[in-house]
Amino acid sequence: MAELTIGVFSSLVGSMSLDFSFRLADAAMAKGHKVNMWLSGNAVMMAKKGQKAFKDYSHNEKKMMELIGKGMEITVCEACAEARGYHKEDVPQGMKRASMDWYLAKTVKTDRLLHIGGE
Amino acid sequence: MAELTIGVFSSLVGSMSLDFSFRLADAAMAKGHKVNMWLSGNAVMMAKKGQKAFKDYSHNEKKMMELIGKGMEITVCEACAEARGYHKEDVPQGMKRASMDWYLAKTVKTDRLLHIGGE
Amino acid sequence: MAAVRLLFIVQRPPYKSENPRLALTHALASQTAEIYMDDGDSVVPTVVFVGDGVLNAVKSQQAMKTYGVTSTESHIKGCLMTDVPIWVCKEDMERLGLKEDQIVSDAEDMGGAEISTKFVSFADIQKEMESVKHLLFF
Amino acid sequence: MAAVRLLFIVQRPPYKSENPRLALTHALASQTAEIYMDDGDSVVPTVVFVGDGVLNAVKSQQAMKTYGVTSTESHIKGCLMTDVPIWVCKEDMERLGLKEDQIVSDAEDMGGAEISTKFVSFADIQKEMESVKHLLFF
Amino acid sequence: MKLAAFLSDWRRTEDTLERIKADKLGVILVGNGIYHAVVKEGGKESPVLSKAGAVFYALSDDLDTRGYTAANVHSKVKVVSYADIVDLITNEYEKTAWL
Amino acid sequence: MKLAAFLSDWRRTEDTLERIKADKLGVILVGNGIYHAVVKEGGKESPVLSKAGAVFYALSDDLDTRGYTAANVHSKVKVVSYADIVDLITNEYEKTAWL
Repeated sequence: MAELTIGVFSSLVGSMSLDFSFRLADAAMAKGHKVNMWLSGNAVMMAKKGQKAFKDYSHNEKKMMELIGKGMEITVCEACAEARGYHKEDVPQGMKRASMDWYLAKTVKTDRLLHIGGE
Repeated sequence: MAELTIGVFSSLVGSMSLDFSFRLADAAMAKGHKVNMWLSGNAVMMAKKGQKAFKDYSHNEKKMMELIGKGMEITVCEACAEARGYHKEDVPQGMKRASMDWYLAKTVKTDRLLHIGGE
Repeated sequence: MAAVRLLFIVQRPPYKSENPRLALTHALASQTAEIYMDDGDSVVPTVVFVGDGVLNAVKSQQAMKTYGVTSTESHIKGCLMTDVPIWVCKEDMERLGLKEDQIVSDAEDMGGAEISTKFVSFADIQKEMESVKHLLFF
Repeated sequence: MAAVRLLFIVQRPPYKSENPRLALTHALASQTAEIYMDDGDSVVPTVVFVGDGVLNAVKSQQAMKTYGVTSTESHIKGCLMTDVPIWVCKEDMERLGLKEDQIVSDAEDMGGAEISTKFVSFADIQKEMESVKHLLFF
Repeated sequence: MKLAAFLSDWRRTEDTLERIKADKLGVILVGNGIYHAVVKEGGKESPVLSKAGAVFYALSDDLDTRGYTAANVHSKVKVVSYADIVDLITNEYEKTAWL
Repeated sequence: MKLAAFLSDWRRTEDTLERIKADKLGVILVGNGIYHAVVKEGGKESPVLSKAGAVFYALSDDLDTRGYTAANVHSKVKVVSYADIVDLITNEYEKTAWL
């Protein structure tokens, strides 16, 4: 089994790259792989709990919580979050906030890195 | 003096279209024009107070509060905000939350509409 | 007392951005905007798909099944159901190899709509851009 | 115990997106990532500007004066100060009409750096893409 | 119609500007749109600048931000401030289009 | 190198794919990238599909989302699921590039 690290920089509603990332993570974990996820840039929009699940908008909080429950490690960029007014008390349970060095460190042992660095 | 309505759909950090919008609003008000602003899509990121003013990130909260103080009307899309987990208690003082009909209604009397409908 | 005409112009494909969908929901809001207006005032929207924007109007979008999100197709039908005109540029359809039967044209599965999609040339869109009060590009 | 090499590849112009800047701040974080790693492990980054990405490296950016935001130029200098290699693609500079003296090449105003910007061909970048462990495109 | 069209991108993904007609057309280059005023790709000026009958403007703050000045700007393009843009859209043009 | 390159855009703003070389190259069309597999602009197939030596994949969920099915897809392109993509990047390719 492999270790896959996904880095995402896309907004919650928009390009659907975040939807893609959570679905890919789900498929990888279903095959027994270990998955780490790093959210930076506009992807830190996941670091605000209590997102309403309207049908008109991408909604990933539920899927994310499931994957965390199954052992996915997920960390968001702390500075990117604070710049958007997201504080510690906003963080969904099981998500970590850290500096970019968390992500850099993950690249050492991970077998594959999928870095989604565009919107 | 004219009435200018600006509709913006761009994220807080990213394209800098929000920075552009607040500066244009500032310049218009300095000339005595009335300005209304509608924030929808990712631009509802302005509807979360307490954004840290890091030098590495666009920061518009201070400028926005100044313009509100000088009489700018500003309203954000309520559903777009809730989908992102922004609730009533997050709203900066003087900002309204409403449905899109607020914006549509403004187009009747406004002399000019600048609709920034891209990221 | 005024009826103000607005043109919503969608130039980009769906799903890469939320904005094409927001064009439709904003146009639809014209129906309920009276509460903020003076008596007798109203807004009259038209939604136009041009350039790559015509890809928004391709039929059989399964966004709800795949990602749990309302499709742009459903929003187009919602507009047709409430008499918001939907126009699709013929030249761009031809350029992208799209036939009329591939395009969302009515809302029969939603109980039927009074109006159906109009296939127009860019010259018609140009005329509309000239005659409306405000342009909203997405 | 491993020194893992990473290539940060910036292909798009600055300021339209936060991401080119985040490429630089992420590369810089390699300096402090040891706290999360096993003894002896390390990451060794290189930042490459290719395509329209070379516009990120144009000198005299006034983003702090105009918008109160740290310029991409400052971040490039920050990398040079801490020995993070900065490469700029020569072919793309030529295509966009940029001369070497228009490009951020050192950090003298910040007290000087050990290293300076390298002007490389795409063939060099290709070789680097082949030899690193992971690619990070922005 | 008298139209002020804003361009904020360098690599454009629409061709609306090429197709649109206006009796009076102002093209206002903002954000990364300013690259149309200062970069000659392959030695050639941006195709945007060949739009017939248009008057061109570039926002000085957005030039400065990206390391360019009025001295770099194509002779067809007038450098303007935010205050100038306010005057353009309120006095010179009747409609706006952010493409 | 064995590279899996993801394309998520229809109107691309980079030319990296054209320039990059790989001993083994997979191009995975996701998001709006799927239009390269189904749209023939002006009757011609997307230039992306002419990348020499590449193998092409398109994500079925992203085809379905946009109103297309496997029947619409260019014969060069294989339709894949999320699970297939996991296998591709863990077994078939060593590095990934999201362009």
